[in-house]
Amino acid sequence: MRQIFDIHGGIHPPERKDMSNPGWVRDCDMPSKLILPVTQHVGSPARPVVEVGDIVLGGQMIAEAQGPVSVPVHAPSSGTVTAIEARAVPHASGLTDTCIEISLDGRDEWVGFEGLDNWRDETKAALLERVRLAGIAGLGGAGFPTAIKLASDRDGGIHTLIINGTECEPYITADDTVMQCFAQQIVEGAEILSHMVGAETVLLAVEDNKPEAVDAMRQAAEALEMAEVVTFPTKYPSGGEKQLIEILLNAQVPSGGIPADIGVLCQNPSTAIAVRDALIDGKPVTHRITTVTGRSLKDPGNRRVMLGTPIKELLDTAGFNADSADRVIHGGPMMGFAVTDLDMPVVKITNCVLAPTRTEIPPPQPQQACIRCGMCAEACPASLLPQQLYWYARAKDQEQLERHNLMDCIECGACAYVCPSHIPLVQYYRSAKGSLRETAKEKVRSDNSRSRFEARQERLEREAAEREAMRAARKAAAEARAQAGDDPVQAAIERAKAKKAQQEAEQ
Amino acid sequence: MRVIVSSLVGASLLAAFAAVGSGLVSGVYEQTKEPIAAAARAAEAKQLLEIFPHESHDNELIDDGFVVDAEDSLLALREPGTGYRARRGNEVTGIILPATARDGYSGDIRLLVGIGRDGAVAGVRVLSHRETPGLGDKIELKKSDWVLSFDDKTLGDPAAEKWAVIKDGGEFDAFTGATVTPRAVVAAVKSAMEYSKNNRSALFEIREANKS
Amino acid sequence: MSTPSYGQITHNGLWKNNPALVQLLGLCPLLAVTASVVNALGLAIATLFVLVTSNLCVSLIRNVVTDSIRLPAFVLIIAAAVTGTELLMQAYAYELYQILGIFLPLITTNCVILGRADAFAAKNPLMPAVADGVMMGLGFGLVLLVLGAIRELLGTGAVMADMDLLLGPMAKGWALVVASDYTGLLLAILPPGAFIITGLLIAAKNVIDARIERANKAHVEVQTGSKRVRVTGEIA
Amino acid sequence: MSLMHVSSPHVHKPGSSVEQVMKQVLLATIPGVLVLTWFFGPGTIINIVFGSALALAFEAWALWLRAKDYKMPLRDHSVIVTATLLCIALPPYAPWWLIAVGIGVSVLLGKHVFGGLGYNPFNPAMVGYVVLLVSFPLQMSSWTEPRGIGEVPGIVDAFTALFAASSYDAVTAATPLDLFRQNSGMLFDDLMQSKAELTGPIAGLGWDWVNLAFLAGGIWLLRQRIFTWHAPVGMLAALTICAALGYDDGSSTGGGSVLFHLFSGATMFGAFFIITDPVSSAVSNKGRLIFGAMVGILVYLIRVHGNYPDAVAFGVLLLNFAAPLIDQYTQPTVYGTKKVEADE
Amino acid sequence: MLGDFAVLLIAAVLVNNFVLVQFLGLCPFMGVSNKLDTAIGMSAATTFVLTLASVCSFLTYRYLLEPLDLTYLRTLSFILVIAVVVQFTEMVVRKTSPLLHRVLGVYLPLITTNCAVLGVALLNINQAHNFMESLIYGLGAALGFSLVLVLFAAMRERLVVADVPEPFQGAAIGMITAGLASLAFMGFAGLV
Amino acid sequence: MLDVILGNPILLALAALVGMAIAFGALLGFAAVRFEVEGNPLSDQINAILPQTQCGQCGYPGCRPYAEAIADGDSINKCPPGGEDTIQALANLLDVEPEPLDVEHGVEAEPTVAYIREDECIGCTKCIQACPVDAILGAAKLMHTVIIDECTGCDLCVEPCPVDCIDMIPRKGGIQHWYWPLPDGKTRENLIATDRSSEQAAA
Ligand SMILES: Cc1cc2nc3c(=O)[nH]c(=O)nc-3n(C[C@H](O)[C@H](O)[C@H](O)COP(=O)(O)O)c2cc1C
Ligand SMILES: Cc1cc2nc3c(=O)[nH]c(=O)nc-3n(C[C@H](O)[C@H](O)[C@H](O)COP(=O)(O)O)c2cc1C
Ligand SMILES: Cc1cc2nc3c(=O)[nH]c(=O)nc-3n(C[C@H](O)[C@H](O)[C@H](O)COP(=O)(O)O)c2cc1C
Ligand SMILES: Cc1cc2nc3c(=O)[nH]c(=O)nc-3n(C[C@H](O)[C@H](O)[C@H](O)CO)c2cc1C
Ligand code: SF4
Ligand code: SF4
Ligand code: SF4
Ligand code: SF4
Ligand code: FES
Repeated sequence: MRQIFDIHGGIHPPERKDMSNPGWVRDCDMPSKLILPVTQHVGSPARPVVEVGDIVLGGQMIAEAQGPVSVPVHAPSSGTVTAIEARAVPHASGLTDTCIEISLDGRDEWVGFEGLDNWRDETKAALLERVRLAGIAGLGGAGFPTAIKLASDRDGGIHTLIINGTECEPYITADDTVMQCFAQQIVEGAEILSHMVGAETVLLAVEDNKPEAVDAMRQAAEALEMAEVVTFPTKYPSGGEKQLIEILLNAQVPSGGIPADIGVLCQNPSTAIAVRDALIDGKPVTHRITTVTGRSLKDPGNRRVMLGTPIKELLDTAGFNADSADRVIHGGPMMGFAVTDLDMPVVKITNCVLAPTRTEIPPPQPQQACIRCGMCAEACPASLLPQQLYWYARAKDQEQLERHNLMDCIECGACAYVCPSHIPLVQYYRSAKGSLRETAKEKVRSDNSRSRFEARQERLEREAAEREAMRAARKAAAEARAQAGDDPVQAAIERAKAKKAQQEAEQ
Repeated sequence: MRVIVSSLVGASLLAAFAAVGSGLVSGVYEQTKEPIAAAARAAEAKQLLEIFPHESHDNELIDDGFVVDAEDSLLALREPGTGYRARRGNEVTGIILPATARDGYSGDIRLLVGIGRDGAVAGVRVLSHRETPGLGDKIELKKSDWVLSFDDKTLGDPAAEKWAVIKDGGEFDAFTGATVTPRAVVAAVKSAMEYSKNNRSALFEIREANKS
Repeated sequence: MSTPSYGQITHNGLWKNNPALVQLLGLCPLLAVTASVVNALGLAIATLFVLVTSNLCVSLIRNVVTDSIRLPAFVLIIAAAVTGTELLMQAYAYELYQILGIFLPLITTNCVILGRADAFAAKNPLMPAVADGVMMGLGFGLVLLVLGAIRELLGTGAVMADMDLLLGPMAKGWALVVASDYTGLLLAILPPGAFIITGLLIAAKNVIDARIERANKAHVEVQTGSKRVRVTGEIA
Repeated sequence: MSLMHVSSPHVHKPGSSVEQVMKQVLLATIPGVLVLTWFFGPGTIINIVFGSALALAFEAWALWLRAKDYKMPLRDHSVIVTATLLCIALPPYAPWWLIAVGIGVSVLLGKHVFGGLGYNPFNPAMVGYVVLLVSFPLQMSSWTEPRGIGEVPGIVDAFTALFAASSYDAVTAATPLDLFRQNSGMLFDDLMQSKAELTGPIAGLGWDWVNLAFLAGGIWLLRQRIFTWHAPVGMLAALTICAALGYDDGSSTGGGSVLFHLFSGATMFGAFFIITDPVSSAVSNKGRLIFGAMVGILVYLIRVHGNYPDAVAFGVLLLNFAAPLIDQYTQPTVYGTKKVEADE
Repeated sequence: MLGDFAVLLIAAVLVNNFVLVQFLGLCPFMGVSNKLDTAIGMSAATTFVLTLASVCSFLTYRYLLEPLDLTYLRTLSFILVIAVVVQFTEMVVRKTSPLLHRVLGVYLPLITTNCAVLGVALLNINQAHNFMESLIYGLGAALGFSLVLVLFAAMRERLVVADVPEPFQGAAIGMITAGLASLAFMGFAGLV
Repeated sequence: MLDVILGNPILLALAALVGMAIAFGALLGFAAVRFEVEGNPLSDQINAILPQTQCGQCGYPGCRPYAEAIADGDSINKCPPGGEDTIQALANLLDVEPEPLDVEHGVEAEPTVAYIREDECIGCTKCIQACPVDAILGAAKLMHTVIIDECTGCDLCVEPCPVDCIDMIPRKGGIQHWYWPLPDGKTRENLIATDRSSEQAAA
């Protein structure tokens, strides 16, 4: 058995995972239309390559990656593009963003895929290109383009690949289900991933509250020698990659760094499957397994959903009772965001749609003053001082926020969970982080403006000086001509040159 | 060059102000010299005069001081102090002794103890103390007339064992909740009385020559 | 800087820019000697006198001093005035002189005085400078007295005890016993009380100011953006 | 259906509220209060009841003045904790006005001028206590004799003491710390034998039991995770070390024994109920350790060398004043920053 | 000997703290305590000036005024010495550390009118300190000032976010906080 | 001479103080020259805080002149593009009380960038001359374009344009720039429990 380690803080919220019956997947009914945002990942938006009226097939690329940190979008089924416009997208802001709407024809016709028979023979660059073209962005929740992650090579390379099957958030059982149903594919994916980054160890990390998933993974892992299934006690947020790394390896990702800095790569089981499908079958990401749960639903469970399916249709297939709910959460109850528009679609990062009843997850209690009890600090997995961060966020004291390592907050919400004063701490941190980032951006901008302004001032002065010199030269030339000497023009030019040189020297 | 000019200008201007300022001040000083001296003497004599009022003597108490050295454990002085004599004609009618009570609640309590020729207390005053305001500070005449309770007491009346606060079986009052301070003062006055008794001849029978 | 009117000077000194409550200058004597009215009055008079004298002198010489010796020169003037006052008080109110202790010579460093010398007298003609001195002195003195009265009352249950120290025997009976059987709130006359009561006074002033402001909330139209200049000059 | 736009997390720990925390603190004082009642009679309980009522009234008034909602803050019980802790520290049978002034100062000057719950930099109960101590030293040092239930004043006496003008003089006696402070020239052991008040099993009649009871309540709070061990352990350890270093086999000028310091006066009460006030102490665990230790050192110094018989209140206020600076320099090592430092 | 100095130092820093117990140097204490960094700068400047002034004025008194019997001119000459020391310091700081200079702003010249400086000079005379004692006393006074200034500044940074009632915001709450700190310092009474 | 001085207390006092004064005056006069400083490096630090929009709303031709004015004691509340945040930062740097923005210089607004409607542009180059940071590309008679990343949003180019083809459009917006606002206690969800008035407002 591998030794495991403990992390600071952490909490034990009620799990409520049985509700969605892990281990069983059903296909979601085909919706009448799909709404596909061009940004379903971290990075720059993809650029639509179809136009309204175009007919598309399943698996066809409808938006291409734009810039290095970006991934393409593919149509999950066949139909007609009926709109390319701003729609509500799954994002904490509740704002709209460009989406491609496809009215499905119900025939579900697909383009042909071409898999790799022997991916071991390909170069790493070719494999990465395939991962990129398949539109894979982390399916664990963050949505970071996987190709970039696989490509980032730090000194020393990657020695350990972690497949993050922790799933520490309450309610969600998508990864649990994936691990029970597709353990073999996960291990295949892990093998590919470890081959791509050159890892020697593959750790399949599962929390000890998923015994079936552990069994399934153990069995599948026998096929891969360097793979090992590791279990560890249930505690939120063990699934955060930094925390998981500490639990498994007793090492910490340096502040501001990424796991690759210490030779670790962390991927979600679904991401591993997506990579496997992209290489072996040549299939892009068009569907995902999503937990649909909460007491407002008659029939909760895990569904295989087409990306772009409006959340409302997904909920309706599960028997949604809108009257008993006053919020619907995209993601889990700890880190997910509240949905403000049920028309927003399921996207690559949608691992869960949670529709609790009002009594199940009551509305937030009124916020009271912080009594500095320190319970938040006891719960914080990053060993931060949440109460100080809160204090300085209110004071907008950026210096102190940086000094107190605000940027190392992983927004897990453990602090807000335990806070007896019901303070929405995480919102304070998100806001403060946003303004910190903005300040940094503005700083770059204003430094740039300053140098351009000063360059321009200098140029204007120089031009003025030159004009002045020219005028003086003309005048001198005229005078010289009046005096009528030999070759007065030449003399005047000499004088003007001398003067100009002098003026420049003075500057 | 600039340095020199600047320095010279600075120096001369400042000097001018200093001259005017100090000139004015020393003018005032010369004018007030005498009133100040008088006022200072009067202030110093005031407490002594409270113990021995003008009527009781014909000398200037403040000019009739003598040195009491710190050796004697009865007075418990930390450093040599000054005592005073009141006299009428050639007779010493009373003395004022400095005394210190070292076991007050916080820090030393410095006292003046006036003793008449008849051996009775003529008056006790507190010069300085650091007792708690509101508790021990009632030994100040300003706050309470407790110190007057020593007046006319002698070493025999009350008897030696009665020179104590009531709580300890004596006959002096203590303040509610603050026994320590009066206890210390009573003991110090008693010791001063004893000192006076022990040195009676030296204190009361002094020839003109030893004066001052 | 244009010379303000006498009305402005008065309003400034007594209320709007009160040295003690608003500028927070001269705090040390303000807190140290206000345990009783008599101390406060003694210091108030001394400060007023010094303030007027120094403003007068500084205004007189304001065009003579060079920058490098400005401060020492002003300070010298003030110190001379203070020493004079000190000597006079020593001669004619000796006991009070003893009570005020080092806070009498410390008037020299009362920031109000140097502050006014530097900020006002050095920039204004004689009469306004003197007026400023009087008003600032009064404003400061008033706060001293109020603070002294409050502290004495809370601490001892009486006000104006021992006025004879300053005003001679005729003031002996002036003490006003408000509550005779009163267990003094000693805090008021101890250092912490000085701070706290001053804080409460400032808060009280803020409350009054807020009331006044609400009462005459005359709306002044300001034109937004009216002071913009062109950065890039004339466009050809 | 209206959809809420709120930030995560969406769930909250069941039953975790300020009210709950404060209730537990109140519960934890019960053993101590019972022992106090056993030895001194019902004075303390009456103080607490009277004080809490006043405190609620003051709090409501302050909130009303500040145009705040007064229902919620009144329900959070924090002001009752303040009142209870202050009243435990007051001598039993204190006159009503003493309690009123103390509570008024605590709630208004200690808490509401700074903005109320959570904003006060100084411990309100201790502000009230110290203001009373310097203003009314007489009333504040009038502790009754610890006699044991049956011999102590009854309820009627207690009410008389509260509202009749005279304080309960007849039975007042110096506390062990008073006697210790005034010890003039007695060997420590002799001192401990000299007076009835001092002949308890450890540190004076009654007082050791009082301290043990507060210790028990404190340990329960610790187990309830209301606070961490750092501040109390810091204080007790520092006090122990100081007392051990200062103990010279009980000479007349020495500092008194370790047990004497640990179990007399307000040591345990202070260590578990006062310096643990979350609002006014340091925030990090390291900071709280330092906070506690400094209080311990100050308590020892002031008890042995200072003017006041007990010093928990002063020690706490002094460290309250220092807490923000302590916070500046005692941040815990954040995840991911340790390695980096080691590299540099 | 060394013990005496230690006692003098502790007395000056804690028991008779210049600011909170003796009421000296309050203006900069209230004025320059909004930010910890500034307070630290001010502390350094004051410590330097105070110690130097304490010693210089002692020398002036002992070797100039006393021999000439001009002790009544002490205020005048001390303030002159102090003003010059401060002014000189100011010029040097302006040249060497512009930020410190701007940050201390009006306060460097105001150190002249910081009564702690003249106060320490006068108290040295009142308490008949010798040269070493003057030095220690000046240093102690300055350290006491710096200690409470820095603590107070850290606390005021915290008070910025507190929900202080409107009329109390700013100077009033500062005064009250200082009052409570002064209350706490009463605990040191009698320590030495 | 010496006798006379020593004999007369007033003269003695005069002499002593004048002596001191001369010495000190000389020292200060010397120092005034020796430690003279030119310029004020502080203005660099102030300039670093100003937003560099170079719009002139402060009443100075550009940010640096205003920075210099602040270093010389001008008030810190005259820069509308910087808004409250800049005022706060300046107040922190200079350790003064922050004041509200002086509306006579303008009001704080969303940052914008210039956008030239290219089909209307006649290529007169006036906007190029007006732009303080050379953010407009183009030559005479050719259509001009704004380099969005360089444009500070000062709007100085808008007025000179003879055909009004320049629009100022918001620079931020959309989900790329969005972040959570601070909980403000105004919405029911973020109600601050202790605020009576806001609860009534919400009810
Ligand atoms: C702004 C940003 C930049 C990142 N840059 C890299 C990178 O250069 N290389 C890499 O492998 N991962 C990078 N990541 C991905 C992180 O290492 C991490 O895997 C991802 O954020 C998902 O983790 P989480 O869900 O725990 O946040 C980046 C993530 C973010 C948000
Ligand atoms: C608090 C927290 C909890 C997380 N829990 C999980 C989890 O249970 N499973 C998971 O795959 N990713 C989880 N993540 C995301 C991981 O940190 C990381 O982004 C992910 O494993 C990277 O894999 P991917 O790029 O394949 O999505 C969590 C992140 C945070 C901040
Ligand atoms: C803060 C404080 C200050 C005290 N100050 C004094 C004091 O100055 N003088 C004094 O005699 N007792 C003082 N006491 C009281 C003593 O500690 C002790 O209680 C008292 O002397 C016992 O006297 P009793 O027998 O009159 O009750 C003070 C007590 C406290 C708590
Ligand atoms: C463990 C604990 C200890 C407390 N101790 C005190 C205390 O010593 N004094 C006090 O006034 N309030 C105390 N409180 C209550 C509360 O924190 C106090 O009312 C706030 O300081 C008021 O803002 C305590 C609360 C807790 C949870
Ligand atoms: S848990 Fe809440 S109340 Fe406690 S310290 Fe943290 S933020 Fe403050
Ligand atoms: S949200 Fe941030 S501060 Fe809160 S517990 Fe998680 S990491 Fe710590
Ligand atoms: S108003 Fe405009 S020019 Fe002036 S400082 Fe601000 S951005 Fe710069
Ligand atoms: S393009 Fe226009 S708005 Fe943008 S910086 Fe240039 S002049 Fe200003
Ligand atoms: S009056 Fe003392 S520093 Fe201003």
